[in-house]
Amino acid sequence: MNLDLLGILGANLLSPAVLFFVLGCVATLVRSDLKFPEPLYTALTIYLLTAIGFKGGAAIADAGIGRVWLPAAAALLLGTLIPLWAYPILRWAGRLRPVDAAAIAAHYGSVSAVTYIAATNFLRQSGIAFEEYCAAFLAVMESPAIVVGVLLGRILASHETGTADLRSALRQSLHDALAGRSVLLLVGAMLIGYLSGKRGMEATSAFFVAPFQGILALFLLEMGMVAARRFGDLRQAGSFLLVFATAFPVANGFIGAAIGWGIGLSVGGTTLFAVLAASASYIAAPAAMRLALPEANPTLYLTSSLAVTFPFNLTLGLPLYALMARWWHGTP
Amino acid sequence: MNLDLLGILGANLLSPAVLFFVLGCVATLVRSDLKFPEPLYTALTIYLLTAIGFKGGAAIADAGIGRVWLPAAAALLLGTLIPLWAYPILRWAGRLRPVDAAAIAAHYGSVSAVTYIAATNFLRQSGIAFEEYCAAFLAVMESPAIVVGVLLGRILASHETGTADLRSALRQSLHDALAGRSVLLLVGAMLIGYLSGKRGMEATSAFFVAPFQGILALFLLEMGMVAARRFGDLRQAGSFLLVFATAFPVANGFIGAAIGWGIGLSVGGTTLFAVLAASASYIAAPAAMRLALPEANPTLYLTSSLAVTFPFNLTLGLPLYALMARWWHGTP
Amino acid sequence: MNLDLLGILGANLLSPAVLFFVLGCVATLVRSDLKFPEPLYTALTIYLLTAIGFKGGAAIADAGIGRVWLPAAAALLLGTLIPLWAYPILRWAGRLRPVDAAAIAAHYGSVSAVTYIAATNFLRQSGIAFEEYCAAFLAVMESPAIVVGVLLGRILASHETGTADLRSALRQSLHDALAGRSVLLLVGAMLIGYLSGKRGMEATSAFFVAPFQGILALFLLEMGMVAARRFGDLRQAGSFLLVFATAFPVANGFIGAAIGWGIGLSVGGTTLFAVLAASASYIAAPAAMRLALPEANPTLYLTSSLAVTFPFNLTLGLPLYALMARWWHGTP
Amino acid sequence: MNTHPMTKVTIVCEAFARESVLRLVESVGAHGYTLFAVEGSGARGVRPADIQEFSNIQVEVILQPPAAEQLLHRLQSELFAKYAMVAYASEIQVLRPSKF
Amino acid sequence: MNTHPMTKVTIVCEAFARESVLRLVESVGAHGYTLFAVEGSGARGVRPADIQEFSNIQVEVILQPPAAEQLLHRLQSELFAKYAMVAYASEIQVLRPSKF
Amino acid sequence: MNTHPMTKVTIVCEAFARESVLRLVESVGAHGYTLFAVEGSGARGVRPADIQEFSNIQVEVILQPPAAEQLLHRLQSELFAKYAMVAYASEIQVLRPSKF
Ligand SMILES: Nc1ncnc2c1ncn2[C@@H]1O[C@H](COP(=O)(O)O)[C@@H](O)[C@H]1O
Ligand SMILES: Nc1ncnc2c1ncn2[C@@H]1O[C@H](COP(=O)(O)O)[C@@H](O)[C@H]1O
Ligand SMILES: Nc1ncnc2c1ncn2[C@@H]1O[C@H](COP(=O)(O)O)[C@@H](O)[C@H]1O
Ligand code: NA
Ligand code: NA
Ligand code: NA
Repeated sequence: MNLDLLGILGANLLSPAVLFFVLGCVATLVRSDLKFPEPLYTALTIYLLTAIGFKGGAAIADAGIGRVWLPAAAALLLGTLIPLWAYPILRWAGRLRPVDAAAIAAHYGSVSAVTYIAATNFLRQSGIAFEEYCAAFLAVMESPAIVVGVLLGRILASHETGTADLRSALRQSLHDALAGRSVLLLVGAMLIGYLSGKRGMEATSAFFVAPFQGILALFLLEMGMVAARRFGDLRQAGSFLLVFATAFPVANGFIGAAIGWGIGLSVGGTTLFAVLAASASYIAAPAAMRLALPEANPTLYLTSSLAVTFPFNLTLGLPLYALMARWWHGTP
Repeated sequence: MNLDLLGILGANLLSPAVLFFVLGCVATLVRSDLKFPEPLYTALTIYLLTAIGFKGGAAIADAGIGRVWLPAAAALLLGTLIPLWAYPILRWAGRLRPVDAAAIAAHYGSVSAVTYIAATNFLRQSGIAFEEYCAAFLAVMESPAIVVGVLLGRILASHETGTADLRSALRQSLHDALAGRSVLLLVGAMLIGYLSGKRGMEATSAFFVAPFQGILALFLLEMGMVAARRFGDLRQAGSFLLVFATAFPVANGFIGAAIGWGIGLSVGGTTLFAVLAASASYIAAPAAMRLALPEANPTLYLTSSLAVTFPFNLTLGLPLYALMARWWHGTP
Repeated sequence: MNLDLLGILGANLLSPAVLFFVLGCVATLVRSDLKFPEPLYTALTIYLLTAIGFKGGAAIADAGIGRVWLPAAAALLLGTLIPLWAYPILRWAGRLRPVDAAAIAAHYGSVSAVTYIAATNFLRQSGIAFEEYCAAFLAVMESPAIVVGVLLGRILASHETGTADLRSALRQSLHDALAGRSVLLLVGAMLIGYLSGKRGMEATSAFFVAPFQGILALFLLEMGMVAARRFGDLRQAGSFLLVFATAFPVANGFIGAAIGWGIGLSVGGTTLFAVLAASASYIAAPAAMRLALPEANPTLYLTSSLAVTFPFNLTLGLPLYALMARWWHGTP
Repeated sequence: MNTHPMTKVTIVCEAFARESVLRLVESVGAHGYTLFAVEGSGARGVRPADIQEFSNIQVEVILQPPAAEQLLHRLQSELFAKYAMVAYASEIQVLRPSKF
Repeated sequence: MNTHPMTKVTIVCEAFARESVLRLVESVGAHGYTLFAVEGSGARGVRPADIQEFSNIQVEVILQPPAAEQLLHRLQSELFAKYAMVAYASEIQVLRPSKF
Repeated sequence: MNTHPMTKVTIVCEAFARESVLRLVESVGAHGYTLFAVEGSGARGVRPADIQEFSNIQVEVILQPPAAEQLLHRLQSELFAKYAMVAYASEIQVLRPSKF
């Protein structure tokens, strides 16, 4: 089994996606003048979210909603609970301020779409089948933890906040969670994939499916640059956060794998469930925290989610969660 | 036949292209922060115009110019005449100011490339064959109506304008009509498709043909957002314009279908001819009006062409024009 | 053979790539409002460099480094020598200022990635096989001539420069040469193609290979606009430079073909070697000259490389270098 | 020149502050604003402009001097602590004072 | 400071007005201009920057004060009625007055 | 108004000058800068913004008046001859003078 770990680890580390991520890190570290213009970043994001949503929706139509709603509810519940477990660890083991603990907790309960997408890529390259409709779990897991984190931060941390303020902050968070571009694109494309069915898929697969892996690789080049820019803040984050940002995802991944297995997903689907549990948001959650908990220190939550957890999951995490999935399925 | 209408209507409404358009409308209506950066919009436009032109040129090379010039002349003539018919309706039935009537007339005589492209998409999905060289009609129909509209507006509306002014305004409109980016890309790509022939097509079809439908879907997401932003101006446009913006295209579509059938196009080609007659410009014509008839009220012509006619044609119009084409061909 | 020249010349001039370049020139000359937004230009550049590098790296993995290093060393040497040969011609035959002669020499020793890419396109369309790993020669030839040019310009031209200044200018040039975006992307993608091998190629070929030729055509549309903007400066550049900008590439192409044949490349590979020798940089070299030799006149080096040599190579040069390659191989 | 003094308030801030800033601009009675994306560097580090969410915007608002004063003070009291932000006022001359 | 007073005229307008504005700028004798795309909101509604044709531009022109006055007045008389537009002048200090 | 005078130096230059300009800005002690891409036209011709390497940038720096003077003079002596460039100063009012 050890050998097997090395095998899939090597395959992952030598995949174009991960190598382009590393190239992006290198570009930042050698101070290259390579830059992705903002519209290119946005275009790639729109493409990736739309494509993954569309394929997910088509898969739900194929599988029937009946098979999807239970695991989706489990995903939603898990997303809600993770921050409640993260908070005390961060607050008391990490001795972080309440508002910082709440903000970081929100990040780890929420998910990283890019990590999920890289995971589907990894599974495809490794020849492990998975339920394409798992994209639905991605969609339902982005927001709950953010709302919980905002609530935690507001209630436990801020003394100046009245109920009216709390309600308006919650309303804002909820609106952003549902109408925010990532959820809107993901859920919207999912509905479209569901409604337009096989025919829609055939018509657009040369765009939404065929070039997907190459586009993801290019996108990870940019994400490597973005993540590496935060490497300088690692010291500021402190050693507790560094440990937390690798150990906590692994623990969540293990639990996620257990649940995925328990609700009857395949090994591939179980891996994706574990990946969702393990991944930390670094776009939606920071945006929400800046608005709803602006007193929280962005260096702490961005550095841990973007500069530690994301690269960790991308390189070592993915093979590890696949192994966990096999272990729970009893096929190591 | 009614059932058949419902069938192709349903197929159109559930196509990814139309559904993404609807998603774009929803994004604007729920005030999502989703935004297409301007360079992405421009890139998609360049791609769509180039691709449709290139395929059209290759098709002309295939069919021989002999078969194309007559319908192209008919298209050009139709584009010139529509504004002359639209003007009195708008001026006297609609009681619009002369300059506004002229500006709106120009929009409905000109064409919407995106509607045309969506129509080819619709035909392909419905399994209806069409002459790919119809893109040539799109190219010749964009400008004449704009020139006619400017002439109408200048002559009938402005009293302060001398002949020198009129001539310079016309020269500007003609230059913009021929060197403007949409005509330049469309005609240029058409020439390239014509000259580079089969070999050129083979070399580039993985770019110009395969991903086309998916890219169109993504583009319509943006167009949905753009159109929906104008929904708020519907009241300002007034009920006459709302009726005009749906009834006038239907009437033109019916005439266009008759002509398309008369000049010997297939059912698919006839549909496209009807679509060109029915569609209203919302990019080239507004740009020309801002420059040549700046006194005209943009809210009127933009709201009717962009917020009413465009969505109407995209959703209900396309199936309707296909039915009209079948009806003229006696194959309902 | 003459007839043959006409044959491949015609095939090249009627390829989508060249025709789109011509369309771009036309767009600028008729003052069209067509514009490529900067992020689109950057995105296309990133794509083209990454794709060509990736394919090159996969080809090196296939061929074995043993077969690549010797021609790569020859390419590097040639890139270093060309400026030393160009300088005296420019300085004494052309009577240019030392700093201008050095700057232009750097441009002609360095290479144009777009010309190389267009050459692979041309070979593919002409059915001439080539070693895909020639991209490695492209990578090693960009920088040496720039460093040599800066040295020439600093030592021979500037009197005010002390050794410390020279050293810092060199350090800057070297850093920019190695960490500059084009070399970084090209070499990085090459490494990734090498490391991720066949599997990586399969996963991403629908993105990096299939649409390549179409994307190149679109990119050349933009390059046509950019080059044509410089046509107005042709008079300023003077007739000597116009002759130099066509004759010097041809001479270098002939030498390059000889070397390519001498080191055992195929006819296609020999053509590419000749193209690299003949092509002149118009992005990396100007950027380096602005920083390291700001006293040199940009009109001179940009006009000759961008407005003369680049279009010449693209249209007439490519077929010519292919003929030279055949001639050296004794298969005219 | 038949022009009238007016104040332009310029706000450079992280993109996250967009909604909060525009709400404030509206609430002090400004009739419009102009906005564009910028890169920047300041006390809170370098902010490159490649990810919309992590980048900066510059907002320029023309208003009557008293409203400008109010805007600056509310920016200071309500937003300076929360966001990376710089704000300053400059004097300009306009032709149609009633527009602002 | 060895600097010289000059006037900067800033014009925020819809992109459609680009050619008309630049023609005017040239005709009052300006030696240059700087231009960039912006979003904005004003009397004629919100103008987001996603479609080039529907978006705004900001043009900044440095000129001698009398030429600036002329530019502002011609903007007012020739273009204010036709296009969504705001224009204003501000005083700046330059080093090479002969350049403008 | 409880505001403090400060100087804003604006530099419009070709993108190639970016590193040189930012180095200068830092060396005169500025605590930050704001930067964005622009198109332009001037003595060295029209500079459209489609190729990053051939386009213009605008850099805006807020500093204490003496540092602004120094920045302008060093721009003039060290960079004006080498790059297409325009630089000017304007007076602004800030709230937190210690920030600059
Ligand atoms: N001295 C300055 N001059 C010009 N812009 C500045 C200056 N300081 C800060 N900025 C801008 O304001 C943003 C936020 O500043 P800060 O809160 O200091 O990080 C920076 O990213 C810059 O865009
Ligand atoms: N008070 C203001 N402050 C700053 N910019 C403004 C203001 N009013 C209008 N603008 C800008 O000028 C453009 C045209 O203005 P308007 O003609 O009022 O719609 C708007 O889209 C804004 O970009
Ligand atoms: N009079 C001016 N007003 C505004 N911007 C200018 C002016 N002159 C030059 N510029 C800007 O400065 C850049 C460089 O100027 P130059 O060195 O004169 O070519 C131009 O590309 C413009 O963006
Ligand atoms: Na998670
Ligand atoms: Na029409
Ligand atoms: Na060369």
